[in-house]
Amino acid sequence: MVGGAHPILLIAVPLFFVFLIVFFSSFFKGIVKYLPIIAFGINLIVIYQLIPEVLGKGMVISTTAGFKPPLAIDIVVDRLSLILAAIGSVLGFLVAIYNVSYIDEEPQERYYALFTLLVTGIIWMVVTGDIFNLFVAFEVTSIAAFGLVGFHRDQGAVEAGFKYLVMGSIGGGMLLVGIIMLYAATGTLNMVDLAQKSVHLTFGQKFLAYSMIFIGLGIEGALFPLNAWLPDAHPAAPSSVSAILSGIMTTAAIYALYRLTNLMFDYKQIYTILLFFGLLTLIFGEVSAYFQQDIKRMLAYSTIGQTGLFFFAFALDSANGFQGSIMQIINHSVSKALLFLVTGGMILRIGSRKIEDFAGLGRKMKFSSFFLAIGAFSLMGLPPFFGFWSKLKIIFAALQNPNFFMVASVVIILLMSVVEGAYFFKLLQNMYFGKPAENLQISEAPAGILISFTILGLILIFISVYPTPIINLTHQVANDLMSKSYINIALRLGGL
Amino acid sequence: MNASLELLLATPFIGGLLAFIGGKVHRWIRNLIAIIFSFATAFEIIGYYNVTIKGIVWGKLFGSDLILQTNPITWLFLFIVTSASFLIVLFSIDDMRKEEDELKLDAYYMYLLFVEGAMVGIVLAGDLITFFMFWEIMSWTSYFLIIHGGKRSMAAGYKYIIMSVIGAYAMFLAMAMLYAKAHSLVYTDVANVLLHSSPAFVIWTIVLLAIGFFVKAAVMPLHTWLPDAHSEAPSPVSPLLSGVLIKMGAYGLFVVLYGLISVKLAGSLMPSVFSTPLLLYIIQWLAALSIVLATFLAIMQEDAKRLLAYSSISQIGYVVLGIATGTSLGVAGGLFHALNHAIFKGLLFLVVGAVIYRTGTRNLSELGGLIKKMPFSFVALLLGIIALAGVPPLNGFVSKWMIYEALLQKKEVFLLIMAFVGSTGAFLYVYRLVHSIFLGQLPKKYENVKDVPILMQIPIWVLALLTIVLGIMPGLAMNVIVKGMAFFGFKPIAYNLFGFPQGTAMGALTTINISAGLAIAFVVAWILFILFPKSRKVSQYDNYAAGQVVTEDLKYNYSYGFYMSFSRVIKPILKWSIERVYNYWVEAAKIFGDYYMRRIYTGNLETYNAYIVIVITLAAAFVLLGGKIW
Amino acid sequence: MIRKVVYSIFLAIIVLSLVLFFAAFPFGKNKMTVGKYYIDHGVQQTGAANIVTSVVLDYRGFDTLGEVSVLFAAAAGVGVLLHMIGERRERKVKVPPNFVVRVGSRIVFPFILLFGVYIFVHGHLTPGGGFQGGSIIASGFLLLYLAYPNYKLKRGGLAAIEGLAGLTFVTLGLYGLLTPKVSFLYNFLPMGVFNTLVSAGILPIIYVAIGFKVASEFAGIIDDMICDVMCRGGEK
Amino acid sequence: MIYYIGSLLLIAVGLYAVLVKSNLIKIIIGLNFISSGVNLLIISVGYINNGTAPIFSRLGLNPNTMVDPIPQALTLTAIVIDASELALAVAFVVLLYRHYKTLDIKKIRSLKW
Repeated sequence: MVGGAHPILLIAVPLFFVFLIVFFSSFFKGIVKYLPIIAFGINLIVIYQLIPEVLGKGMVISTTAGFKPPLAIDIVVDRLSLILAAIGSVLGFLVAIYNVSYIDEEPQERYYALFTLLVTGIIWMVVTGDIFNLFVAFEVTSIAAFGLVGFHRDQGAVEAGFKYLVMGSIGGGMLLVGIIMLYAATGTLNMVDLAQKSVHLTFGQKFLAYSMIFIGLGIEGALFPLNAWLPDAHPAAPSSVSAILSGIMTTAAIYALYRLTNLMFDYKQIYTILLFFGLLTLIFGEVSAYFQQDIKRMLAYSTIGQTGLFFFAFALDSANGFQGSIMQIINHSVSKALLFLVTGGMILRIGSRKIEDFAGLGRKMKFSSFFLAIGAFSLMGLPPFFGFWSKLKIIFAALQNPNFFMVASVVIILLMSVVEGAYFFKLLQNMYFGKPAENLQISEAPAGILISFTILGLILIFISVYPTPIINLTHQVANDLMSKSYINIALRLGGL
Repeated sequence: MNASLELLLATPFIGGLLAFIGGKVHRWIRNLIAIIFSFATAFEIIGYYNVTIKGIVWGKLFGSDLILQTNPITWLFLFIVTSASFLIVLFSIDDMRKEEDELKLDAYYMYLLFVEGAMVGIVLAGDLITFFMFWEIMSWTSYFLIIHGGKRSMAAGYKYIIMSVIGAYAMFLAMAMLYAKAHSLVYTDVANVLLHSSPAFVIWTIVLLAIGFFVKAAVMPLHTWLPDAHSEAPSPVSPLLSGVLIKMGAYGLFVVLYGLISVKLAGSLMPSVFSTPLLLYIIQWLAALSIVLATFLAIMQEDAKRLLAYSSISQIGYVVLGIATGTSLGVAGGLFHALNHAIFKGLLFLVVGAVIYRTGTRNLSELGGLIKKMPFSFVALLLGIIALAGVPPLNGFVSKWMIYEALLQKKEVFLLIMAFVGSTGAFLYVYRLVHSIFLGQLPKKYENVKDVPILMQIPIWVLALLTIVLGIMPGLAMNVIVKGMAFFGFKPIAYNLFGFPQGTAMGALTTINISAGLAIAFVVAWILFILFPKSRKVSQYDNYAAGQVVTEDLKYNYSYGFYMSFSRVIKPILKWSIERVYNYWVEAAKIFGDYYMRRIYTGNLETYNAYIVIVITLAAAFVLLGGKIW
Repeated sequence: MIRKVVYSIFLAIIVLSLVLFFAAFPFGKNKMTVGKYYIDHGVQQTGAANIVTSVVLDYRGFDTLGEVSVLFAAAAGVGVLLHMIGERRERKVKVPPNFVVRVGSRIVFPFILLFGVYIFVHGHLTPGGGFQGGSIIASGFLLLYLAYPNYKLKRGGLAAIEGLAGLTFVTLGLYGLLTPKVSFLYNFLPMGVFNTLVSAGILPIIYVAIGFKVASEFAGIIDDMICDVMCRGGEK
Repeated sequence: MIYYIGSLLLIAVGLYAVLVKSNLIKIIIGLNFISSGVNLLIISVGYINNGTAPIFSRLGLNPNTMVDPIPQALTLTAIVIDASELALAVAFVVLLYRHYKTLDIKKIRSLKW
């Protein structure tokens, strides 16, 4: 593997830069804000190198400490992880550019270090092949997120941060209990090894361990009754952080849930229960979003709704469902991050988060409004945007074996899409055709913000008009998940 | 040939983008691009006259081919879409000039062409995914066109888009159910699958698809968006909506009823009434109700565009009524009426738009006496309302005659009576229109009004001419319609250039004779009028009221509450408004949702933690009770 | 009250189910699979006498990197939250520290430092390691804060140490990719003589780095918290 | 077995405190109960009857009686993570008190719906 791509660089390089930020913070503070850009720029190169290898072999494994996987922790990048890691790196890179113009509050060096750590933790969560390492990555992510949510230190931020911390800590504890239950049962922590050794467990034992893990990851992944922290924390955080939280962090937790469910807890009963979680999450997210006055809170609830949608698709337990789910994840990550970035720029300019204050911005901030509209359209699933393809796939997958329950669920999904349309169109028409406040003198967002969301918007447009590669890729991923090739390829490559 | 279907589809979209970019350079470049591309689209369809292309694959999605196809029926709708769009672009150039915000105008032309492209896509679609995709694009692009005109139009547009989305998702559900069965959404595959499906499945499919189409076509009781949206939209957009966009609902209904399933199949699935399958019969009744109720509502309007909007609901009722008859004559009549309605309703909206352009109001009670100031508009409006009322020799007559005839043949007397009532009611409101705008006394503030610029007159005249041409020579349209219907398995009906020859089952109609007779009668009346001038010429302002002299500034107009007595009679019937029912349910849902949202996200950390514990407890209890660990 | 009872019942159900789960894997029974391998081969593979250390730093060294990051995140988070805008005031205490504390701390402080250093330097031989040693050192600084109201840590230097220690860890790990094994955190240095101070390759180096890092981070947290309460100017 | 029950009860007590107590400090203590319970649980999973620490501090120690080193390593990691969470939580409480002048979580409800 010498000269090839090392997935471990995806984590090690940003961590290196985190410590570099700390190191420079005392005597060379000017450079600090550019270091995350370099870090995630390198990450993008690594991802680029990984693409042909992962697509070719199906998986790239990187060992640590020179030992074979069940002994040491391994970093496993298969197609699904690659998608998530790529999204994470791209968002990290773009938001790092965004930060340069956006963050002017002190303590900057700590912000940049925490931000880099947050994104690193997210990428870490999706590439690790060891379940305890997953817990560590989970904690890196959440502790960095706690700090960042409280970054503004105002009343709301602190309250949201504390609530998030309490719930996140409980979640972390429960996740650890679940991991220990698995360890007690199998004596190993490697996911592939676990998957093989856990076959002798009874369903009840697995279910109990799974429910503990589900609590932990479900809290982070914003599944319905466990997601109460999210609508508080996302608006309270700086918009750049909200983009990461909404765009990829919840998704990463959901990814971990997918991975573990698929590897170890592949039972019809579990999937059926997950279906209900998905539906409830969808309903409560979208309905609550409709009533919001605060735009970031609205987007946060919308994140819950979207999470419910792709979780529902996953819980269908079919290749089509998996494919739809992953397509929706891609759509949600890109669009929601785009929305948060754009609204961040707007909030910076108008100094308010109230939706009514966005009136007339369509003329003052043309680029911002344009990309806001595109992101909203894609989230609503209107053609020709990418969200349309993913929603199409999900609905088709749900009705693959039409029975009463599935048709009812699809009706609910479609109704919730209408609700989603209702609040997004309210926002859009207020923004474009609403009457602006008198002598509203604002200019377009600053350069860094503009560049970052323009690139993200162009990516969204590109995958919208040319979705074929992603559809093919997600199709492969769905087949991987269905055939559990994760275990097979890992065994072949890792020589466990 | 194959590539050019895609080209036809792409032309308006490219044009829209170019127009938007061109607008950044200069507004005339933008206008020119818009005109050229809309004309190019209209020009390209000439090549497809009477051409049938079974289907070319333009993409592949989830294992289903994406297909474009064309046949004469498609061509008919293509013709409506592209020519109307071209004329509307022409009309817009001057009409929209008063808009000061150039960015808004750039966006306006872009969306206009996008709507056109989306409608071309709908018509050309050979599978349901393509159809649905362009259907959604049409919805949101036209939404942006509607909300161009201020605060009230925003509310109207909001209602429009929400209802459209609901309708579209009903279609989506049907589509997904079909996909689950057929694993492909190409029309032919779907038709095959439906042939072997259970009756319940077929009926559900039709009902769900029909909901989507009825929302767009504004068939009662799903029409509530239309009066607001049509009246609040900018003047050039209203004819697009009324003339073309709601026809897409009719087209979709036609494709589903006769392309995906056939009357024969439908008949075998459900009981028949008057030799019509029950479902079609219900659709007929809905259409007939639309005709009558919308006519009554139109009669009571004070707003010119709202009046026309209600009239659109009523006229689309004829189209749907005709299409749902299931006989060759009825369907042909419905399709023909779709074309005719596009022409005369487009014409009427454009004339009203021209009046608004000059006077700035569309309130009927404020207008009057414009006949001397805008004579061309008056003549055009006159032609339009004659066509709308279904009076020979203009085009509305022929298509309505065909629909009546079809109903008569099926002995559906009630429906026939309702259709007649609608037609009679139409006289009332169109008279109202022409009287309040052009007759009566001229308000003082409009003394300097003159006819609209030439660029706005051209579309009006083209449409006015078409009403006459198609009225005298319906064979031109029948040519396309009959050939197209053969494609869908209807037996051809006999026709010639001037109507329907004697001796066929449906009776005879020769428009040229009627026109000639009318022309002769008109000339005779004219001569008599000239020869024997009995009456004394009185100035328009020479009038009095209750013995008091009416001064110059006090106008004596019958424009307000025109049909008050009539309104009093029918008001109790119309009190029960479907819109109020919708609003009630929406409000109830909102209160319900708000209540539960507040109960769940209480802000209390203890509650949140309790959720977590409850979930764990449920899992644990599940395991303890039935998980069988031990 | 009902609430409390209900919660108690819920928790009882949870505990009951978990207890029944663990009953299937009895306490005190050997259930090692991978762990056995570590005990059998750890000494020759990593050269550390303390197998826990060889697991923490070598086999599962990547976890430790995460652990360091978590601690760093917490320190930075505390720093973000308790960041002070504007000038720091001199710290004021109500009761000045008495003589015994002042003199005692001066005597004890070097020994605390020494003890901490001892703990982390011998992490691969005896129980203990970077985290434990680091916290001991930080407690020494806490003592200084208690004894001397004027005492202030130089945060710039702390940050430099913190960063440098972290960089050392990551760089050592990254160097593993350049060795023939091509593996992150590969123990590329010679093992040395078993059970002596200089043995186990890179493990002691990492523990020293971690020790410095943990010490500086905890000291930073202590500084942040004390100063937030006591030196905040202006507002209360 | 009693170790399992004890540590699980510790977790339950922690959860109870988090649920019922309204004082912020007590909630944090509850969180700490949870994490201590989990740590004890991890350690008890790795224990072997009559086992010794897995350290070859002198020659002649029998590897077969050594307890599982992995849970110990995991606990080490978990403890540090808990300490980090604790530090952050305390910092949050300081700020919350500054903003709300109260330590009662029931009164800290400005974000809702």
